[in-house]
Amino acid sequence: MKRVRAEVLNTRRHGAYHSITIVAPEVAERVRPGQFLSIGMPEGRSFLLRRHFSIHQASRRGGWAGTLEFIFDPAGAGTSWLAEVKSHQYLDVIGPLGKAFAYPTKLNTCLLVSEGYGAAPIYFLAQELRARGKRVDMIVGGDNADLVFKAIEGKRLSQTISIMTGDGSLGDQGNVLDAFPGMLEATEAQVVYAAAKRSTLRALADVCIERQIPSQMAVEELMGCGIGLCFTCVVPVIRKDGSGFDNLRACTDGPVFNPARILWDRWMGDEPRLEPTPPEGFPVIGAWPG
Amino acid sequence: MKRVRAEVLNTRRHGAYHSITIVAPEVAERVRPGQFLSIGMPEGRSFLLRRHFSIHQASRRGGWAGTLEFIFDPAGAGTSWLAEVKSHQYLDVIGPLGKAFAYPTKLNTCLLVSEGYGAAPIYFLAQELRARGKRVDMIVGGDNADLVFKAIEGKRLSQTISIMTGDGSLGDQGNVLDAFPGMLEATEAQVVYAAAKRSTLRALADVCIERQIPSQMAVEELMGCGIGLCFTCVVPVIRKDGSGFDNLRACTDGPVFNPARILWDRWMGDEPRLEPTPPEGFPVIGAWPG
Amino acid sequence: MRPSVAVDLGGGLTLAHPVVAASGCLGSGRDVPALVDLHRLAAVVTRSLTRAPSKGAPTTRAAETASGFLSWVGLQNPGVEEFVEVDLPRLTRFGTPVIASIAGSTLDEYVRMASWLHVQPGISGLEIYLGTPDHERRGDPFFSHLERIREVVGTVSRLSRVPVFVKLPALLPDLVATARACVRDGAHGLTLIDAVPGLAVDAGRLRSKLAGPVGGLSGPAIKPIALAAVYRVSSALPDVPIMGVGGIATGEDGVEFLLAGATAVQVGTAMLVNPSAPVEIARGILTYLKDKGIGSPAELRGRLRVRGDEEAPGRADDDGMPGGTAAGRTGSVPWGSTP
Amino acid sequence: MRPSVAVDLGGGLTLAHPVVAASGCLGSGRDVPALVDLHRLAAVVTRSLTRAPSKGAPTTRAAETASGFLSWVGLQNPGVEEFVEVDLPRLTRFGTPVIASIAGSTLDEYVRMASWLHVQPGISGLEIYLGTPDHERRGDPFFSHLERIREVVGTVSRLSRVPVFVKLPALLPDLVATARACVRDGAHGLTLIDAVPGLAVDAGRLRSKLAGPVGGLSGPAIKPIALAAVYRVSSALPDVPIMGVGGIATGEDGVEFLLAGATAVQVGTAMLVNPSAPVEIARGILTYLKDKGIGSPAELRGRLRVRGDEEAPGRADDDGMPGGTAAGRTGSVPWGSTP
Ligand SMILES: Cc1cc2nc3c(=O)[nH]c(=O)nc-3n(C[C@H](O)[C@H](O)[C@H](O)COP(=O)(O)OP(=O)(O)OC[C@H]3O[C@@H](n4cnc5c(N)ncnc54)[C@H](O)[C@@H]3O)c2cc1C
Ligand SMILES: Cc1cc2nc3c(=O)[nH]c(=O)nc-3n(C[C@H](O)[C@H](O)[C@H](O)COP(=O)(O)OP(=O)(O)OC[C@H]3O[C@@H](n4cnc5c(N)ncnc54)[C@H](O)[C@@H]3O)c2cc1C
Ligand SMILES: Cc1cc2nc3c(=O)[nH]c(=O)nc-3n(C[C@H](O)[C@H](O)[C@H](O)COP(=O)(O)O)c2cc1C
Ligand SMILES: Cc1cc2nc3c(=O)[nH]c(=O)nc-3n(C[C@H](O)[C@H](O)[C@H](O)COP(=O)(O)O)c2cc1C
Ligand code: FES
Ligand code: FES
Repeated sequence: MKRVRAEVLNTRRHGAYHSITIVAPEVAERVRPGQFLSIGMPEGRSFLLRRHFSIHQASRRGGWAGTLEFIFDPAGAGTSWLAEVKSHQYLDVIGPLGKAFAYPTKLNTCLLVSEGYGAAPIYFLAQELRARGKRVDMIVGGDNADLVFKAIEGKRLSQTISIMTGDGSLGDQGNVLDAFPGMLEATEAQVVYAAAKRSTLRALADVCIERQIPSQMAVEELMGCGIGLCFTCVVPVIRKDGSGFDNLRACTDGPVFNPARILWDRWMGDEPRLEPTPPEGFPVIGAWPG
Repeated sequence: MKRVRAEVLNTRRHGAYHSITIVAPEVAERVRPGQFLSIGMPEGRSFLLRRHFSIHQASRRGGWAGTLEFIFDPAGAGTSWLAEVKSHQYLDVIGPLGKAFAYPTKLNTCLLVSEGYGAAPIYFLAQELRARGKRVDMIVGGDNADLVFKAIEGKRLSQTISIMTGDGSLGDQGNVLDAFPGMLEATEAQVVYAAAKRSTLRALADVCIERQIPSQMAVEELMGCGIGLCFTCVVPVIRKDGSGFDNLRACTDGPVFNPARILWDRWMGDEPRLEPTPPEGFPVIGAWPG
Repeated sequence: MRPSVAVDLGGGLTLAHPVVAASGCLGSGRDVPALVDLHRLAAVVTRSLTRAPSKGAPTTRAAETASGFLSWVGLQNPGVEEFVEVDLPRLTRFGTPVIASIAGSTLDEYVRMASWLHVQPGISGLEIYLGTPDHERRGDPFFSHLERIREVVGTVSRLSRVPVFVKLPALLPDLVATARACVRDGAHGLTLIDAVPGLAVDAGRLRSKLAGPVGGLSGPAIKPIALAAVYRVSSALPDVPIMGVGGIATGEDGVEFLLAGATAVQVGTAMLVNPSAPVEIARGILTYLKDKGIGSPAELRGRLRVRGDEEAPGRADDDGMPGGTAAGRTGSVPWGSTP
Repeated sequence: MRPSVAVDLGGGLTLAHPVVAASGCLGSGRDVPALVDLHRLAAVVTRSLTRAPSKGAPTTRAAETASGFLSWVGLQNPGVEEFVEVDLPRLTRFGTPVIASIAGSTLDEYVRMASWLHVQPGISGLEIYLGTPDHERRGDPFFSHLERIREVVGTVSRLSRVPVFVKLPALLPDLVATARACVRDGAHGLTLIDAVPGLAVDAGRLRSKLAGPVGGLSGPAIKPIALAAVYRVSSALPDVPIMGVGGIATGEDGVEFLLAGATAVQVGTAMLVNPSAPVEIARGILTYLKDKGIGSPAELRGRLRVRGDEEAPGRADDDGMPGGTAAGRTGSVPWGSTP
């Protein structure tokens, strides 16, 4: 974890998404997919907290060596400010942060599921998995074609791909969940990776747990600091020995978790959909295959 | 008093000062020297309050008809933001605000004293006085040459001018007070107008009162609203009948006051220099000559 | 405004919409600038009136703080008599209900002012300001002694033919108990909250930015504090009309207060910065109601959902570890009891 | 840091400079990231420790507000024993004085924790957190009953061989009286202020943004409130060490608190946003002292000049108009008595 004043090399648009590429060799050299960056907000604003973004690309070699790319969809105050940032401006960047996706050693067929900007870390992961000789298939979703991040890149990175849009403006109409069981079967996936909104992750997790398919998912929780200081970003995670749970910090112990160990009902207590807490015998797939 | 979304026509630099010219015909048509504008700050900032600036120019005719110019020296949060404003941006403007300088009807020789950005309303006043056939002489001051606003303009507008800088980098070394008694005598001024910092105004007022020279001075006080709502901008002003004083709002009853009626000690109670309150018989020059 | 944004504050006080001008932020009443669309406000609260004219605080009276405004005007006002003579007729011309805020320095002053005001045509309500020094209690503000609050509120409420609102500060740890006592003693409703005591320092000059050591903090900075106060009191007193105030600047802010339990909202600082804020807020609330298909502001009241309502936060922590719930059981909520 | 920025908190607690990490904002102690330059902090206050481990509040635990941060962590901590075993040794490695914050739910818990902690090598002070629900008083927070504050403070202070600081919230109207009682009962110093109760509403989803109805508001928004609390207490108790906390993010902020009467300052939220904030603040204070030719932070303490000190604000209004001074006489200062 380093903190740097990083120059913006480049800003681009991809559909609804803005992409920013920064020069941060100290950070780039150690980055792995699933890790994220923390960006400081400017002074004099009414919004104080740093904003957090998954790393989409890290170039360690070649002309772009030492650069990092992240993407976002300008929604609130912080991302709207970021959308105005221009090349050659400097950003206050901390990274790399968090635990990355783990690569399987023995298992070989990987199904990667992403929704919206979740594609950012997932495409990075796809590259790394392929570099390790794994088979990668993908489901990529978004509310509409504009919100499907770089579909062509997705196609390039995967053996087979299923693109889902809420309005059917690209690929099939529906969400990534609709495509999930079919793709699981079609690809005979041995491992599932996902980055999507919480309710989607949970539904994916249910399927994975039922079918006993090991999976890793990158979660989001509001982060007061992103570096482990404030304990606001916690996720309730069942202990490996099953003796209870701990509220683990998504910023340091996550954002990638084994979804079988997340106490989803407890964590999602603040979501509109409220269900009874799980029975004691909640299935825990302990050891990660790899 | 109108509120308009005014387009920025032009931004310029004059030494340390930034100048912004806006298109606001509804406001420009009624403006008189001494009046000011209120500029809204952008959203999402930690500074909320509108900022206030004297009107430097109002063009009612010709190619620039309907435009207004104000100047400032970027110091705090709001003026630093304003310094970044570009042509074609829009500003939230309320104006014209406050009471203007009154023009003398019978008296003819006017000495105008300004310090720093105080020159903005004073040059505007000089134009209007000359248009009414008055003789205008000036003392213009600043800490250094950069902080003397458009010295050439000052020279053009006045019969004689004394330029004073703290470091002697332009005109004579010293402040406007040093030049004041001499210029009063040299010009045989019948009326004094001034816009300067509070302590300077007070010292000028002392001389004017002692010599019984009628004067008008534009004061500054922190303004919560600028439009008469909050009563934070008050100045203690002796009643015309001498029966006591009232805390008058600088934004609606000022910013131009007859300094002989200001209870300076009371008003400046928050200044480092603290003096006993004035005796009961504090001289009040009641009627304004004009 | 569509009739559906009307709110009923009870006691005969029906407002065209829920957005009221807060006390102290509308000039003197006699010269409200046209930029503030007086006839489109739901109601106005006057600056707090004292029995005799008051010149208020020395200057400097204000400072800007992070997302806040710190001010000490010291209740400059023309006094209740001149107000009735000069300001009130001009205010009532607009047909907007006027709520008179009264600030006494003795019980007797409150009584005299209330008696004088409540019968004036055009006065639709009274708001009791309790921040003035109580000359019968060594200058402590009235709100610092519950029995004094009760004397003032009880006496004024008994005599008034218009509804009486009591304005309370957030910094009472027994806020709910105080609110309950006010209502028991006859107050019709509550206004929550007054500006919060604050100090701004000019480090360069080694002095307080204001002429005194303290001012009242207002604006967006205090919105969460005001919301918490409204929520606490309205949860305990769901039938009592509450005007929420503190940092409201947008329609969404207004909705937040209604959800937290306010019947109507007041706008102060935002109006200083944007004189048409109240009208914009009212419009924003209307848009929200339309979008959500909710029939009236009253239906928003107290509809705030809180995770703790469904699942006691305490239980979330209770996994059998001894003492692990010390903080969790009632959630380490940093406020006083709500008897 | 030059030796001249050192401050003496008394009780043997001398700090290299006046900037301390506030409670709850430094992770768990066992894994403070290197970005926070631990060995360059003057001291650290631990997260508030409970007797047994606590899992804290459910999520969502935080929300952003205007210039503020609203959070409800619910005192997640490993419990005092695991803290001593695991966290403390790693914290003390840096040579930085450690002040342990304790949060009991009974008097007995405070006593046990204090007894256990005050003798641990590396513990230089205790800070009593009073926001936990008092299980012997129906779950009211300890600070809501003066006699409970006194019991806890008195007992802990008597047994502790390290200086004891009491952390008080700003929302006590009798803040000065409470502070005085704490000191009379043996507290060495005070920490002012705790986060201020606040609520954030998600209007779109009609719910509280946090998992509970209330969180603690921190950050620049509350700075004026914290400054006022420090000023009031230090004016009444000029000899008592005070650690000021609330919204401090820059060296200038730090100077403001010292001028208002703090002996040292604590930094919470600013550190979350800028992990080197404490070091930058210390450096800023040093620069200020150099620029002003002031010898030490202690010389700033209480040097705040206020117009009211020189000329009573009341008199400024007294021009013979009857009652005109009602508000002016004690300046309508919106706070409680300072007995
Ligand atoms: C590990 C991690 C990786 C992320 N990666 C990406 C990414 O690659 N691209 C992207 O667009 N977004 C990503 N997000 C979400 C991103 O942090 C939010 O979109 C962003 O903070 C919103 O800021 P705002 O100013 O637009 O919203 P505001 O509404 O102004 O935010 C207010 C507060 O809420 C927080 N917040 C708002 N939305 C979210 C969210 N979805 N998750 C967490 N906190 C939130 C903000 O950080 C801020 O503290 C990621 C979040 C996390 C935790
Ligand atoms: C009637 C009037 C006319 C003015 N004309 C001019 C002008 O022509 N050119 C110019 O540069 N300045 C002028 N000023 C001063 C100008 O308003 C301040 O320079 C400006 O508000 C400072 O804003 P800031 O964001 O830079 O400072 P900050 O320090 O961020 O301001 C903080 C707060 O203090 C107020 N404030 C700061 N300095 C002053 C000041 N000197 N007077 C009043 N309020 C202040 C601000 O308005 C704001 O509310 C005028 C002020 C008044 C009242
Ligand atoms: C300049 C100013 C003057 C005020 N004067 C009064 C007053 O006379 N009486 C009163 O009850 N409240 C007064 N207040 C407090 C407001 O009515 C309101 O409670 C507070 O400002 C919080 O709301 P806001 O954030 O919308 O401003 C005043 C506030 C300001 C900013
Ligand atoms: C995330 C977070 C956790 C906190 N936890 C504690 C705590 O455990 N004990 C405590 O006394 N104060 C706690 N506080 C309050 C701070 O110590 C401090 O009093 C408050 O945040 C104001 O300071 P600031 O504005 O610098 O953050 C916490 C604050 C934050 C933001
Ligand atoms: S965001 Fe602060 S601990 Fe994770
Ligand atoms: S600035 Fe608000 S009344 Fe003058």
